[in-house]
Amino acid sequence: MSAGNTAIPAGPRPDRTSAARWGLYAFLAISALFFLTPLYVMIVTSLKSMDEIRAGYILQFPAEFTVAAWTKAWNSACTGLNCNGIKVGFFNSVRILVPSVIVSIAVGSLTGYALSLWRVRGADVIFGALMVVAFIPYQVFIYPLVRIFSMAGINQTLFGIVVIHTIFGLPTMTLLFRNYFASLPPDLFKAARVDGAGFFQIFWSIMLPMAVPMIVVAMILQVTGIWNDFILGLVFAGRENLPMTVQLNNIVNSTQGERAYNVDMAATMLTALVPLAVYFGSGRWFVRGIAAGAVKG
Amino acid sequence: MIARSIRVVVPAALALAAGMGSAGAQQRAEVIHWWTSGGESAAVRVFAEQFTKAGGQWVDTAIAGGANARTAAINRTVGGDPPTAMQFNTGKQFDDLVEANLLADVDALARQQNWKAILPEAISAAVTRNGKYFAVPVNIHGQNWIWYNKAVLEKVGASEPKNWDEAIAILEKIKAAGLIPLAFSGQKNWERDLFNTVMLDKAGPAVWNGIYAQRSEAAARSADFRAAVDTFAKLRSYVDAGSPGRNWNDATALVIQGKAGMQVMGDWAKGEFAAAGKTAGKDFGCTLFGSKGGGYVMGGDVFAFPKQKDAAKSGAQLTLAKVMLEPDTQILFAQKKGSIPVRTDLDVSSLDICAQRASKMIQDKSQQVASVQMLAPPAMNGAIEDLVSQFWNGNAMSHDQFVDKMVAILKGSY
Amino acid sequence: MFARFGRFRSRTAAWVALLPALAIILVAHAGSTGWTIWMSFTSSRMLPNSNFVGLRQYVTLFNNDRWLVSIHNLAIFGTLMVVGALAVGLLLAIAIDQRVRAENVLRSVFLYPFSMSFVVTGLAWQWMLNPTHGIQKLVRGWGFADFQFDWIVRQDTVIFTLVIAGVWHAAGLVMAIMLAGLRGIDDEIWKAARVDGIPTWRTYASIVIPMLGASFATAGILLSASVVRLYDLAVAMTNGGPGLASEVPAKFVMDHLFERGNLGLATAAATSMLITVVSIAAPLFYARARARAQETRR
Amino acid sequence: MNAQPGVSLRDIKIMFGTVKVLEGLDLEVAPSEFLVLLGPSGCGKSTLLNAVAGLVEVRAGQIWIGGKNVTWEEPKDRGIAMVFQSYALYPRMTVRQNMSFGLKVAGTPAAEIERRVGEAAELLRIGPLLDRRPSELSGGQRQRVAIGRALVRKVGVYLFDEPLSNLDAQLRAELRVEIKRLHQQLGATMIYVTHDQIEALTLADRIAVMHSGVIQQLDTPARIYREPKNRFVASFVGSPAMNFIDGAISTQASAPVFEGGGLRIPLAGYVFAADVPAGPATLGIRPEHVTVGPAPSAFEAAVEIVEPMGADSLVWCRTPGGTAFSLRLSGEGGIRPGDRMPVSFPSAAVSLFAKADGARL
Repeated sequence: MSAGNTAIPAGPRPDRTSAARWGLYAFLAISALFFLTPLYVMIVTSLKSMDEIRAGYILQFPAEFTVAAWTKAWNSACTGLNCNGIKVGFFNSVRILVPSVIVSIAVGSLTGYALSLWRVRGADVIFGALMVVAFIPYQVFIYPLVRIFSMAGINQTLFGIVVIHTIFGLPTMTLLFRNYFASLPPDLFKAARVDGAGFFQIFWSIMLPMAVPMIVVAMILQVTGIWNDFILGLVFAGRENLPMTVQLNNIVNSTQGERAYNVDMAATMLTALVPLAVYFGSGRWFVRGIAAGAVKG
Repeated sequence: MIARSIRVVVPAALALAAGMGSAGAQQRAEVIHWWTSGGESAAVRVFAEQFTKAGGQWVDTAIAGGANARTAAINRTVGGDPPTAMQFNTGKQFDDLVEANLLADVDALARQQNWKAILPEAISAAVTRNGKYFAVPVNIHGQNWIWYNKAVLEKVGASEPKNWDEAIAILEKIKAAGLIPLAFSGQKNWERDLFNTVMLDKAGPAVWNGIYAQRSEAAARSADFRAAVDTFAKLRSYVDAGSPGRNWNDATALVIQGKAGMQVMGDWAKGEFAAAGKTAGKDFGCTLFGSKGGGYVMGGDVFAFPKQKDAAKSGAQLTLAKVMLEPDTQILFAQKKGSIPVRTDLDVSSLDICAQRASKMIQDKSQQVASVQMLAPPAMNGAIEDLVSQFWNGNAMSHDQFVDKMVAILKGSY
Repeated sequence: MFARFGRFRSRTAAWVALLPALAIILVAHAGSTGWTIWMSFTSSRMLPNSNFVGLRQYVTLFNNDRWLVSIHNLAIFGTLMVVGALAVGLLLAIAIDQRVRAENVLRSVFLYPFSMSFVVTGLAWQWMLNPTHGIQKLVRGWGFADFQFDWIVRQDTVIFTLVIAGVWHAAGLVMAIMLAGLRGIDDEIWKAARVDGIPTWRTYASIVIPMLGASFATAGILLSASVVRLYDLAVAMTNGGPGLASEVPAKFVMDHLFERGNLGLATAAATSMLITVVSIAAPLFYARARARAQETRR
Repeated sequence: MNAQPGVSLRDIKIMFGTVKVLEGLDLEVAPSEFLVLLGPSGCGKSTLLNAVAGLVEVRAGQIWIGGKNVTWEEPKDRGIAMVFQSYALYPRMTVRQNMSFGLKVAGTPAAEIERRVGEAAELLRIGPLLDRRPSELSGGQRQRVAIGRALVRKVGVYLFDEPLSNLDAQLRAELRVEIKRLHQQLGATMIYVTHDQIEALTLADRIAVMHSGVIQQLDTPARIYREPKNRFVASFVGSPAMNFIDGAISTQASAPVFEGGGLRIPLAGYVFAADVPAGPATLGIRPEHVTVGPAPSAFEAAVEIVEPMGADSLVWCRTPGGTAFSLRLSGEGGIRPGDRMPVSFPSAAVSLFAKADGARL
């Protein structure tokens, strides 16, 4: 958010205060309203008491502010026997997130690099297979993967969940990096070959430093995806490593128990803080990174 | 795990709260269940505390949503790292695990405690496979309760209805008074429960068992079943526009606030009334319809025990099963959960009047009705759920078509 | 490595680097897919078995009302949501590209929904759209007593509410992709258009938007993938209802896989989805790969 | 590395997918030679250069450098260095890092790298730029750095892939001289790809003119210019371009005569490659070879356009038959459109091509 008010670059199209300009701002304002309303509903609900929520005025401003729901969600909401709120899973989520993001981006970028710049035989087939996978509901993979993982002895481990996120991140990550590397001037790659750099040297010294904007995009996508994941963490991470979303689900999704919507909403907002921070903090990088490659090829 | 087991023994209660820590000598049981809300947590705490008293150590793995919890538990069992105990709904959900030889039986304990005598017959059957007990039932939830706001009924000059015909007359009056007659949560499972509630009253246990247990075409084509369909269709005009997709507890809130007259829901709805400070018999009433005999649809929960490599864990499983069925545990648990004890031989005077009424009912064998989860596999129940939902929402399907489609499901490979 | 076969040695390194990806594709992706297809020919229920039943699951599947309705719903949802998200995203990108104030804030506002999971934003949407306490109630409270906005509870309109929430979720991403494409367009194009006296909207419509082909392709692929996998949104907002009016194929697969313990039927449904995707995607990919090959020769 | 290596391409075949780019191509580059591959875009010259570098695989044939078969060697093992049209500087590295990257990869000691980079920087006068990033350099500076990066490799063969095409005219001329100077100083073998015939003529020891994947003519610049082997070479080399007049050769008279464009040009001074062929032919003559002034074979040309070019002027005229041609006049000459003047095509300076296949007669 630091860049919220930076100066607008002087461009070729000067500011015209005209009807069109007003229309433009009106359009943007209405759109912003549309996009923010659900967030508003969630925040407002989290600040109300349950009685007020039951009264049913969803869009109304709270008559009486209370942050009780937030403290309860973080500290003391019960999920089963544990009444420590969702903070319990926070560090588990971090422990899953960091290696998963790093490994999945590493494998994805390396694969994209090998498929784009090195004309390996069958590159199109490999890439096509990955793209098809991107369309399969990943839930159907869960059962066979459980069997494969338990045969490999990595079921219910931190390592296992990192591998899982790498598996499911591979199509998108490969797509991003392949398109990016393919859009670079081919002479650069040739020059490095003539300079005698090998496969990994070119990757590490030339390509990866150039791909920083793309890495940022990949990071944003993976951080959100992995942080928000629930079912994979639940099935593969193991009891000791259950991510924060499992606690969130425990709070918001009980079938027969009573529901405290204010706590639900607060818990959701708390869980979403990490991806939200990533988005608000790096929105500019995101567009720049996409501009750097995802829209080419 | 190994590092964990050499940890120093910590005071059990503390270990309990933290959900970790262990000791070799202690019986350690990891239990996967889906009781995560406030009331449910309080109930499961009863089990944990009783187990601790018995010298065990409860390791809690709570995962909200039955399907989520079962997915995790089954995948862990298949993957070779089973929990000590896992929750199922009383019924057929663990059939495949028994067939795959992944569950340990508790037959010895059952004989010793004479489960056959103390459990209702349907419940006993629901946990028995191939003549052996494979799970311990822990509670009974009535699925076909009718809850009503006493003040609303008084206002329209009505008293507690005895069957659906009376109820519909009252609903009509409430409608005339400008209130929502039937508080409804339009999600598939509640739509099915509403239909079942109507069907039990209109068609009786014979058709009920005919449909769900025997898959009988004759039952589906019977006049009684047809009457149930007709009555069910009538109820469409007593729900409000906001009902589709609504959560059940929001529907209960309408009854609590006096915005709606009545609701059909399982006995877990009591938790919502209690949370709002309402008392059964004073602020709200509860009743059951069973014009043709059977009146109480018994659902509930069981715990099953995956086979263990470690003998110590098998010991913990036995202790757990024993503790869960002990009279004290049963009563305490039912109080918190809103259910009734699974044993028929207990003093239930400490429970609320609705629970007392239910407990009295299941003393009479003819009033016991097995829930559809006990009678039919999940796939068939699911298909019926889809059908009922399709029928309930919109008038596109004729009553004849509904019957035909029901027959097709019964004959199908679900 | 074998000069005779015309391969450079350095290409071995490329294959080494591809090993993790190949292992994932062969073991995880292909293995699981193969298993899924095999399961669809068995009578598996909650746990897999090898009891071959031929096409029985497919017969059941294509006689199942809910599956047929799901496909129909997905077609409507997919078309509207892809078109809607592309249109809204493009409009937002164009609007933001006019050197507006607070660009960074606006961009984040449009992008944030993508960072949140539907598990609870779905609930917020459900509330807002619910006629008895959402927008309809609000507007009626302002004095418009006849205002109607009850799409979410009506079978014939509920799918549009999923589209609205879907567009809300994805339009920001489309905007980012489109904005990137717009920023990549040569300034001289704009100069030329201005010199020629072409109005701004016309320049966009006739010159700039046709140049955003790659942006449309990227956004289109991402959106289509999320359409086919649509699950969370339907569960959180409507749970498939009212009736079957917002059921979708991925939810059919999920429900039968877990809740209903019907592995055979679930995998038959998943296999049908897979075949559909492949039969649509394969010709496209082939055409693209060929076009690319033509391009690279010089 | 005293004796410079030669480069030998034998029966090269290159395909892209199913598309044939080159086939059966042979080319010998002598040690220390400066060979230019000249041709329009798409003729396969860059592909050929990439094949020499090892950046494109050959489907058949052999590549020898310095007496060694390098057909399947890695680029780095071929003893070559290369300069690219787009400079191909590594954007995240400084100039110094760019120049030393290849040596570092090869494990050259730091002191040696330092020395070579310094040398090259001095040679190319880019010393002050060493710590800048490529994005901070002008186009000319970037290309100097790219050349510097090739120089530090100290190899026997340098490959240039249209290195000056992205530069403006003045810088191009400046760097052209620079490259020529480098060739003289280093004495290395150089292969240079361009579509600019001025570069080719000024730099090359020999030029290989390529068209559609085939070498049309391989010769010294002078001979290429004067005795183009076919109509394509004639038209592609030379600026302003050669004039062409369609007609026929008649052998009925005592000496052969070209008739076309309303002209009769006796070919007494023309050296035919073989027997004098009668029949349809094209006559080519370069503008500077057209003579102005009374002569036996002179004809009257009508002036249409005058293009002053500083030192001389290009005058566009028409033959009596109406065929347009240009001629070069030194000075301004005071010629105006509409003037008429006697002009002749000296037969010793013309080229004749067969109408059918464009081959030189």
